[in-house]
Order: sequence, then C-alpha cells, then structure tokens
Amino acid sequence: MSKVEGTPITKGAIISTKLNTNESIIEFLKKAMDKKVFDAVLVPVRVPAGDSFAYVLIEDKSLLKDAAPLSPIMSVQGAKAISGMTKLGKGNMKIGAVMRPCEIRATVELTKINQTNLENITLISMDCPGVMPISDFLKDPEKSMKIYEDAVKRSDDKIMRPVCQICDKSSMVSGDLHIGTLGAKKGTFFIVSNSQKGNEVMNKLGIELKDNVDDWRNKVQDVFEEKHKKREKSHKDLKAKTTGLDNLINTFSKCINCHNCMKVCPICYCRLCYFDSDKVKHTSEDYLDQAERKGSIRFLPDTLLFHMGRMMHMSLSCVSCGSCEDACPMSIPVAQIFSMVADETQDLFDYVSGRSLDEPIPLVGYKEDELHEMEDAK
Amino acid sequence: MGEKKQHTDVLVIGAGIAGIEASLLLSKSGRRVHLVEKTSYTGGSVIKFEEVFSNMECSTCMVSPVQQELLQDKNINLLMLAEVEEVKGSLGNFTVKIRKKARYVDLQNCIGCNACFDPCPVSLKNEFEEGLSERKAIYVPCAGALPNVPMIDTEHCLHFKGKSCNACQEACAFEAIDFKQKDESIELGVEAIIVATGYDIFDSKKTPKYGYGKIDDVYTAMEFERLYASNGPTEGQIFLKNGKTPKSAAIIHCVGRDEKGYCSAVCCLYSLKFNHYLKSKIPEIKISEFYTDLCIPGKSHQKFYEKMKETGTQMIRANVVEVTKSGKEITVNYKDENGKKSNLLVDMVILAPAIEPKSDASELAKILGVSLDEYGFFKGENQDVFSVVTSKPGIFAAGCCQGPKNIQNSVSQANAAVGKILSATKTKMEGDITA
Amino acid sequence: MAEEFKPRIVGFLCNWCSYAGADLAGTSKLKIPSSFTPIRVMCTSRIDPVLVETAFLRGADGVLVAGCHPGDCHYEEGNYYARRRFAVLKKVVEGLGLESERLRLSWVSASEGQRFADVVNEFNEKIKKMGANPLRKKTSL
Amino acid sequence: MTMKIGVYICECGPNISEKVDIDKVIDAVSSMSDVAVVDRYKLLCSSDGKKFLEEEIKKHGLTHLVVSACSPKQHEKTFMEVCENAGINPYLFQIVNIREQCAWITEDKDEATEKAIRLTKAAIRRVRYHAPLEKKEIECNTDVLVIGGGIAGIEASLQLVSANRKVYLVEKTQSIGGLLTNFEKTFPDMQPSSALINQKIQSLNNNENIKVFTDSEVEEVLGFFGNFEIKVKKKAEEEPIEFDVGAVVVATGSNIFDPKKTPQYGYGKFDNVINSLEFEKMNLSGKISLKNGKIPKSVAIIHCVGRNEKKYCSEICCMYSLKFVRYLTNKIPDVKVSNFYSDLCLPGKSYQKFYEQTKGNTDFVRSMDVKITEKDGKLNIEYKDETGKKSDLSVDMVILSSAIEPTSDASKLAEIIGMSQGDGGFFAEEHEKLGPVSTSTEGVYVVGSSQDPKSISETMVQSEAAAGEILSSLVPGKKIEPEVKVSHISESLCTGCKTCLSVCSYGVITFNEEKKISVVNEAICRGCGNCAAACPSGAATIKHFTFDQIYQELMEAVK
Repeated sequence: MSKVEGTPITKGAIISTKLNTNESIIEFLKKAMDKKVFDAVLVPVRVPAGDSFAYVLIEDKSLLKDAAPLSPIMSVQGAKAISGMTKLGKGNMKIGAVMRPCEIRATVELTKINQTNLENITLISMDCPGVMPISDFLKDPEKSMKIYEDAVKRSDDKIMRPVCQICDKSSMVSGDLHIGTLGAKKGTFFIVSNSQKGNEVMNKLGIELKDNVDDWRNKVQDVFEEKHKKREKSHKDLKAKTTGLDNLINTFSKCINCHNCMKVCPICYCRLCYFDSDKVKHTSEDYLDQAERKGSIRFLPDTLLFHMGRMMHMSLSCVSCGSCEDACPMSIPVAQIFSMVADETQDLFDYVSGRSLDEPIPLVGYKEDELHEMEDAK
Repeated sequence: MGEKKQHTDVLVIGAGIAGIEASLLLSKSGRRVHLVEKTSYTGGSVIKFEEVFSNMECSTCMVSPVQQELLQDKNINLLMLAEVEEVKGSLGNFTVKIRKKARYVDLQNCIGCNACFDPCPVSLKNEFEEGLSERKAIYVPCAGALPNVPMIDTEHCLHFKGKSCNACQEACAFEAIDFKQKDESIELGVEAIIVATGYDIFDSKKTPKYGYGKIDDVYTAMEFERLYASNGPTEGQIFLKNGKTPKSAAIIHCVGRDEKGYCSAVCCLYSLKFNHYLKSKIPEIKISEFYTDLCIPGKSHQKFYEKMKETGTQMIRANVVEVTKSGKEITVNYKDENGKKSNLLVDMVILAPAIEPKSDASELAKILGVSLDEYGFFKGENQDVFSVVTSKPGIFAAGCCQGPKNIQNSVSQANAAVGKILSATKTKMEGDITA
Repeated sequence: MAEEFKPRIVGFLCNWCSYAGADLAGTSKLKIPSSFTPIRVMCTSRIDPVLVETAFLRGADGVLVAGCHPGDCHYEEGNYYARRRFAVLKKVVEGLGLESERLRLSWVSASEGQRFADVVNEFNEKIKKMGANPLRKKTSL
Repeated sequence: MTMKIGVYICECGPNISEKVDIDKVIDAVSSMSDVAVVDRYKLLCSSDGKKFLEEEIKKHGLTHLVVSACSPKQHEKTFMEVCENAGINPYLFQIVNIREQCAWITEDKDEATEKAIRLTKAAIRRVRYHAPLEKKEIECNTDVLVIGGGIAGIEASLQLVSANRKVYLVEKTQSIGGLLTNFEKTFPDMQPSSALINQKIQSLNNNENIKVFTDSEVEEVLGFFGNFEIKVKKKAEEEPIEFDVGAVVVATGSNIFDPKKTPQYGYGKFDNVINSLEFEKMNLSGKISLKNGKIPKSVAIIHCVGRNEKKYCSEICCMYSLKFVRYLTNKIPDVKVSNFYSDLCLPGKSYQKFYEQTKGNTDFVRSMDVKITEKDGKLNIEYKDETGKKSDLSVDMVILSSAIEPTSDASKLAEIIGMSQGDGGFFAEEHEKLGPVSTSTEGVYVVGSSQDPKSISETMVQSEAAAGEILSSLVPGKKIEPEVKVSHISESLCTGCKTCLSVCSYGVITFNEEKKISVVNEAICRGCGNCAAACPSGAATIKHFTFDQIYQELMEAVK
C-alpha cells in the first residue's frame, strides 16, 4: 500500500506558550479574528448538555471560549459541515475552519466533485491524536473527557476509534495551515503553512515562518511510518477475520440496512443514494425468482450489494475517518473494512484521497497505457 | 430552371471506402445515389487489412458500420457486379449505360446462412485471399463480407458448364439461387459522376530480383495482410510454407518505385505496420527493413515510426537489393550506405510494392471522356496534383484512382467531390427546397 | 447422477466491436457454450459496475465485459473509462476475498470471430474448474 | 392501457428451426405475464413476413413487439419499420438474436432451445421497460463561420456561400490571402501563386453574402451544431460583433518553426542564414541577394530544420526546397545549389518527377550533424556524410527549410471553440481515417495546415471536403434529426458533481450554474452511455439502455 510521505515543509513558526493545545488553537483563532483575518471560525464546540460536540460557526469572539478543536469525539465529519455551508456558494465571510486531517482530506475530495467552495475558507488542521468511539464516550461523558485527555498526554491510542489507531495520515496532508504538536519542546508548538492562502494568513497575523521545523517533520515521518506498519498488519488480520464468503456473510448479515454508514459518510454526497433509489427496488416477481433460486431471500435484500456498491462508488475517496463505524447500530467494523478496501483501490492509481486538489479522482480520467493486468487483449 | 432537363441523381463508381463515404454523404444531403461496384461486395481494399496505421485501429470495426449504413440506405441504389459501359451528355444531364452481371443469388431472399457452400463440388483458389485459400464456385470472398450474400462464378460452376449440377440450389432453403437470372443493362440519368475505382498493386514478378513467384516465403504486402487477418486463410497465424513459424523477416520497401517513377506515399507506413503485425504474433522475431528514403509525412507518423523502432527492428538504408535462395535459406543481398556489399539470411521476405492505376482505368477514362495523367491515374484539373476535378465538368475523381494516397486523404477527396457537386448546384437545390 | 455443470456466463458486449465479433463467430459457425448469454450495450463505457456486481452477487458464474481494442473505441475513449471502472470493481471483489476470477475484461474486434469463440470457451473452461458461484445459493445477503 | 406483448419467432428456414425447437420456445414464453400472443413464421424478414407481423400487431392490438430472429445488425431496422407502419412506437420493440448467437453456435438442439428460451424471456422482460422514443427535429441556422483568411478559409467560403447561406470570414491580420501571398510560385506546377489567389479574393470580395472581418478574432463560440452563437472582436472596436451560425470551419493555418531554437544553424547570428519564408519573400521581391547587396554564387538549402524538435516530418519541406532550387537557378543561372537532407519525402504521383527535373541543377548531400560557422566572410557548413565521414562546404547563403508548426494562439482558439489538440499540437480531427475534417464537436470542422502540415492542393481539397459535410447536413429549410437514444440527467437526482462532464468525449454536457446541475444537450449527444455508468447517484441515464432494461435481461441470464 502506498503511504503518504511526511510533509516536505522545512520552515514554520515555533510559538512558545503556557497554554495547552486546545487553548493555543483558540488563542490563535482569537488573534485571527481580532485582526479581521477571519470574520468567523468553524470549530467543534461542546454542546450545552456537555455530552457531545458539534461544529459551530462562531462570529462572536467571546463564544470561542467554548471551542474544543481537539474534541474527544467526531460527531459530524467536518467535511459535511463545510459542504453544507458552502455548496451553494462561497458566501461573503472569510472563515477559518479547524478540523482534523481526515476531515480536511474529505473536504479536498468533496471539492474535486464540486460539493464545496473553498474560496473564502482557510483549512486549519492539527496533529491528531485520534477520537474516541462515540458510544464509548457516551457511557460517561465527564469521565470520558478525562480518559481522553489523559490518553492524549500519554499519546496512547488504545481508547481511540479502531481506524484512528491505524491512521498513518494523522498530521498535515493537505489544507492551508497546520498546528504541530508532535516533536515540539515543552511549552511550544509549531505553525506551518501549506498554501499561498496559509502564507497570507500568517502574513496578516505578522507571524513569520522562518523557524526550522525539522523536529516536527521528522517526528511526523516517524509516526506515519510506525502507524503505516501497524495499519498493514491490522488490515492483514482483518482480512483473515472478515473476508472470504463465509466471513463476509458473518460480518454483514448483521446489517439492518439502515444505511446510517452512508448517511454519515462525508464522501457520500448524492442527493439520493443509488441504493435508496428505485434502481434497486424490484418487482415481487423478481424477488420470488431469487427466492426460488436461492431457496430463500432475506428482507430487506441486497445488503452486500449495498456495501460493495458503496465501495465501488466511494472507496477511491474514502479517508478512513471512521464515522460510518461509529454510526453502525450493529457494531459492524465497517470503517475498518472500507479503509482496507480503499487502500487497495486507491493503490491501483497511486492515488491518495485528499492528498491534493490537483489530483483528479481516478474514475474521471484514464491513461491509454495502464491496467493491462486487468485485461486480456490479444 | 425550366430550360434544360436537369438530373439530381449522382453516379458513384466504386464501392471502396472513398465511394462509400461519398455515397453516404450525398444521400445525407437528400440526393439519390447510384453506386456501381465491379465486385460482389463492398469495402474495396480496406476490408483486406486487419489493422490500419498509425493508430492500429481494427479495420473491420472501422468500416463495417459504414458498410451496414450503406446497405440500409434507401437513397442509395447499390449495383454490384456492375460496370459502366457508356456515358453520354454533360454536367447536369449525363446518360449512363450500366451492365450489371447476374449474381444468380437473390439479394432479398438470401439470408446468408452459407448452406450452399459445402455441397458445391467445385474448389478454386480464392482471389480475395490472394490465392492463399480455397473457395467454391458459389462463394463470398471472406467471412463477414458485406453484403453477406454469395455469387456464382459462372466460369467454373458446373451448372453453367452444361453439367446437371444443382447442388447449391437444392441446399438453399430460401429459393435464393436463381440460375435463370439474366445480366441487365441499366440506363440512368445523372447530374454528376464520382470515380472512386481505387488501385491495383504493382506486380512484383516484374522485379525478378526480389524472387517473388520463384522463392517460397517471399510474400507481397497484400498476401501478408491476408496472412495476418483474423478472418483470413490462416485466421491470423503467420507461418512459412513448411508450416514453421518464421524467426526472421525482411521487409523490402519501394518495390516497383523505379519502374513506376513515383513514390506511392503509403508503403513506408504500411511496412512499419507490418513490424507491429509480426511482433504481435511472434514477439521474438528479428525484423529488418530495407529502404532508401523514409517517407513518413504528417503529424502522427513519426511517432508511429519511433514506436515501431522500439521493437528492435533493424532499419537498413540499402540499394541494389536482391533476394536469392540457396538450399533452404533465403538471402537478402544489398549494398549498405557506405556502398559496402552485405547480405542477410532470413526465413521470410515481405515486399512493399507500389500502388498503380487499376488495369481498366484507361478503358473507363475513355468511356467517361476524361484524361489520365502520364502514370494512368485520373488527372486533376490543370496541374493541381490533388484536385478531384477531372478534365470534364461534372466528373470527379476521388481516392487512389486519382493517385496513391492513404485512407484519410481518400476520404477527404470523397467528401471534397461531394462538396464540389453540392456547391455547384446549391442555390438551385436549396432554392427548390425552400420554395 | 449429477448433471454436468454448465457455467452461467453473462457477456456484456459493445455493439460495434465485440457484438459484431460474436456475430461473425456465428456466421462462421463456431461453437460457443449455450449457457453463455450475451447482453448488448452500445459501448463498454455504459456498463454500470453496479450491474456487474449485481450479476455476480445474484449468482452469475462468470461475467465477461468485452469491447473494442484500446484505441478502437467507436466513441473514441469509452473503453478506457470502462477499464478503470472494471479495475476498481475487480479490486473491491478481490479485497473482500471473493472470486474476482469470475470477472473478465476482454477486447474483441469485429473481425475476430475466432478470438471471440476462444475467449468465451476458455473462460467457460476456467469457470467449470472453479465450479458454481457459491453466492448463488446464499440467502443471508 | 394494458400491456400486450406480441412474441414472434422466425424459423429462418432451417437455420433456426433445425436447431431450435420453436414450439418449446412458444410454450415456455406463452405463460409470461403481459404476453398476449406468441407465434412462429418461416421467414419474418420476407415481404410476406413483414405483412404478417403488421397484420398481427393490428389484429391483436399489440402494444409491444418481440421478434426472435437474427442479429440486430441484420434486421432490427426492418422490424422497427414494421412497428411504425403498424402504428406502434418502434422503440417498444426488441429483437432477439437466436440465429448468429444461438442456433449457429450451438451443437445440441436441446441446449440451443434452452438458450433461445432464455434469450426470448430476457427480451420480453426487457421490452416491458421500454419507453416510446420520439424523433426530434431541430431548426438550424445554415450560415457558416470560417476562421482564417488564408487559401483554406477562402476556398471553404467560396464553396459554401449561396443565396441562402451567409459566410462570415474572420481573419486575424489586416488582409486576407495568408501565407500564399508570400510565394511567387507553387509546386509542382510552378504556376504563379497570384493567379490562384487573386482571382479567388476577387470573387470573395464581389460576393455580398460573404462578410469579411479583418483585424478580427473570434472571442466566443457558444451553442451547438446548427445553432452556434458567435462573438467576434475587431481590433480598435469596443463592442464585439455578434451573430449566429450553424457550423464553424477552422482554417487558421500554421507557423514555421523558429530556427533560433536550433542554434547549430547560426540563424540570427549570421547575416546570410535565412529561413524559408524570408527566402520566399526575397524571391518574390524579384531580387535574390546577400545582405551586402551582392548576388550569391553558392547557396545551401538545409532540410528538416526543427524536425527533431517537433518530432514529425512536415511533409512539404522537401518539395518547397526543390522549388527554391528552381527559383535560384531561374534568377541566378550560374548559382551553385546544394541540398543537405536526410530522407527525401516525395509522396504521391507527381513529386518525384519534379525532383527528377530539378536534381540536375543541384547537389544532394545526404548528411547528419549539420553545423554552420562563419569563415572569412563566407558561411561554412560542417557535416557528416552518410558514411559518417566529416566534411564541409563553404557557401554565400544558407536557406533553412523550417518545419511547419501550429500557430502560437492555437490552444487559445481550441479553448474558445472546445476543440482538442492532437499530435504536435495541431487541431485533432474526429477520426484519423474516416473523419479527416470533422472534429469531436459536431458542426466544427478543421481544414488545412492547422490540422496537419500539408500542401496547398491538399488544403483546398480539405476545404471542399468540409463544404461537402456542411452542405449535406445544413440545408436551408431542412431540420436536423438528432439521435434519439441519448442520455438524460434527472434534475431532481443530480448533485452537480460534474463527473459526467469530465467523462463525456463530445462535450455535450454543460453545467447549469443557477440550478447547480448538469444538463445534456440531447441535440448532439451520441448515446454512448458513458455518463450513465459514471454517475454515482444514478441521475444520468441513457435512453433504450436504461438500468432497468439491462437489469431485466441480466436477471433472466443468471436465472
């Protein structure tokens, strides 16, 4: 499986602070709003009841205090927020959006298919320690908060989403700005820019990008390498457990066709999912035919078709964020399976979802001389 | 308009690619077309090729859709086994006499099941396959020929030699075979005439030094095209007379160029195409091309040449090339560019002969009353080498009957001839329609 | 005594090349297993991968996608797009540990009647060895 | 109205009946729902057969028709006509190929019968999902825009113009005539170019139906075949001129390769090294002379200048180089001319003769690695001859036969019109063989050396060819009948991801910015269905090859 190289960026800014990462990011956003670099920011905020987090578009600086860029869970995938906000136009506000690397990668994918408008958006990511499965968090939100913070301190990923535990793209891959904590000396963090837009923001903020960020870059490289190994290993184990006809059936026959996985998927952008459309609704005659052939047919039918169909439609863009698995009421390891297949389909074209806006999604193009292993021309 | 009777039909002579394209375009414009073809099938020489340079497109895939379109076009009166006998009159009102030989197989009734072939007791060399395979006295030239309706070769058919053989008729379930069919003489009035009768290939026997006809495994380009054709005599398998697969081949360019006194424009390119043919069937084969000047004009062809060279083909600039055979071995003797004598042993030789006018071109020119150039091709207006306008108003020439050229240029000329015809009368025609 | 296994093979054939090639196999009276079912489409680029998945999951023993050779597409480049879609589909099937060998992409031109017959017969033999598509009898999908 | 499907099986004499037990087929399909009548006939494509079908349709009041017979390539059209005559929509019909792809390829009769049943059932299931499709007719504008006022554009305009057809000729420079106006003579006939071009320009100017815009450039081309909207910008004028046409002919010609890019020839460094166009002009001026006014006693012509850089042979350089020899020996009888070349490219029937008649007046040096230096006031040509031996020659003047290349603004124009550029950056024709002057944008034609390097004579033929295509398809008073089996995109399902736009090879899909959805221009869609398979939301469908229709066939196939 092709892995993402750590960023080539060598220069950035090293900021000294007494604040923790969350606070530092908020501080940074405040400054940006003071200087009118952003008119508003999009950032996760803990909901009043305290038992979840939601993306909130904040225009009133004073409300930034409730922001939680490093929220312990991912309730809504950030790309969905961005596309919801900008699909019908860029709007007239400059917005800073603080999201996890996988959310930004999903945003990049959606942008390729015209589902967002990033003109007025600055995408800011941070080194991501992962998020907890929502269900775990909800058992006792207060306790979970502690557990999470503690785990982050110890950079222990065991409590995180399974796909977070094997995420080898947990730092800057794309986007405009990035807050780096990996490899940072105590009481400091890195800010690096990844685009012209990013440079301009830093410029307006009067922060020069002249410090050497090798410590961060090297650490990111190490993390990527290590997680990549882990990822390949876990995919191997997963293959053994879940693939092959019988395993697949055991895995997916639990599915209740609620299609939650599709509904929360940032990449699934269709107005009406193909697999909710009339195309896959058939006459009773047709179902009886199948029953006759198979001996019996379950309802609702075509479970595997749904999952395979989705893999066909979105695995090239899948960012392995794990939202689908969180949303599955039957605890099917759907995100792990999708990420495993996605790695393979993306490999066909040396494609990495969300790596760059300049890489078109493979299915909209072709090379004349490729994929000969797939064909048997004379 | 009233004064003199004006025809609007158009006569097209030759149902090769140029004739077909011209007919379809004329029909699209609403004209009625009479398409006269000498043979029993459409497609001319292009359907003999498996692939065409430089994109190596499958020729059948390219042409059969237009052939189908032609056969189903109600504006086009396709007269096969037919020849123009007499042309009178001038632009706007030519009177044309056409002799149409009997096919003895009814085009409507025959459904192309080929049931009549097996019972036929006569077996002959198949000219379409350059004599590399057999056919019966009732036959289609090759599988997939369009229309897929056989004809009877009366010269060899026992029935027509006074014997009491009715084998094919008995085998036919559709009463499609009609020994009583008569040759017809058809008279037509047409506004204009497009000549698209194509070309012949220079007879390599006229250049004995290449050993053609004397030495086995010396093939002409056309023979080789059929050898490679998946609907040809060997279903595309290339092997020597002794059934073995050749390990080496020599391709000799410009066969007949000195004799004809011109460059045939396509030989270098189809010779390079043969590289692809050979390599795709016999990857390990050693190929040497003997040439003097490489003529690969245009934006796409050098790229094609480079690609062919990558396959390791040896390009030898040579003159005084001669092919001899001693024992089992074929030797190509030549002088290289340093004037040094050299030779090369090969299993197989492919000759790239020149393109020359059809043997009956001068006859047709006489009938039409148009002049040929010194080489026997139809002559363009004044000195214009590429023009489709002949010496007689209302008569146009397109494709290789006008001079050697590739398919693209033949089709351009076909469309140009149509352009000239429609242009000359557009105001009138369009006036009629709008009126 | 069990009846000999006849693989149900579905063939999506493009109108201009492969379907014409199949016709030529017919006019040339070549033999092709009767359990092969041709489905004509104008271009391989029309073949919705979900239809191929459906065929596979509903129990087709083999699915053949056949079109013009690269460069010969009647619509200029349709078969290149088809090839990419097919590749992704095959990877998905493979990735899930299912028998991706039951999916085949072949280029057959209008003059290749013999090749068409060979492709289908060869594929048929291969599927015979593999046996029936186990998905055919699976209820809980 | 209830569905009444008629199913008819053709015996095709013995061809089907001997291999397929037709009565078994009839039994097998009769019970299917919506099937009103099933019958057999000895030969349905015969005139009796067609009459029989027509009567059956009327007699039973059939709404749909299935005919199990031969390949659609044989008789689909035939039976669609039968439907029309019998008054049902021809697309409510499905032909089943039980001859070529069943009877003829199956040994065993039971197997063939079983397959014929399967195929016929599949067709019955499919035809239930057929929708009637209506032929559309589209009004079209028959005027034509011709871009480029060289010989190609002029010839096209003259061929096209008529009382009922305006031609708009747009030329970038201040005068028409193009490259040709720089030539004294044309090869191989050596007739004066002026004779050819002036008289054409005359008739062009005298024709009030040809509107010439000089100093002008095309700014915008919107719309499609039969209905293009054009904006032309004239230099020094504020407002662009707007008009509508039905077709566009691109005849923008070519440039010659700049020899400065091949420094070994010393062009721009040495006074008397000139390129071919400069020489044409010098010759036209009547006097061939060196910079110092003296008459050259010796001249070298270097072939293939820029060929390695461009990576193609420009076809005409060998011939115009030979023409230069004629120019030179005409004006300077005692001049010594040498041609440095690698391969002589003289394609076609009349070039070699020209060569034979010219070669007496010049040396032909087959050479490699040609390099030009200056040595005591003269030009020195160093080269390797064909044996690889180093050699040199001293001359007064050097003419560089430069390659032909696309004009510098070709890509800009391609952008505006939506044409693609192919090998060497020349405009891409629709099909290398069968579509030499059409492009993948219907109604846009490309002629002359903007498509591929070529001679004047070939250029004019292409212009006439484009005229042929246009005159036959855009006839005043006639409407265009587009393909009916085209793609359609559902407004309510489209999510505006533009995937279909990127995969369409013919640019027939556009994006509606207000509604944020993709829209198919059914007038020019070719019906390949690529968009339908590419669209993940199933918003795009292709008529007569819909998901449902194929699904039904499929389900019978895997039954």
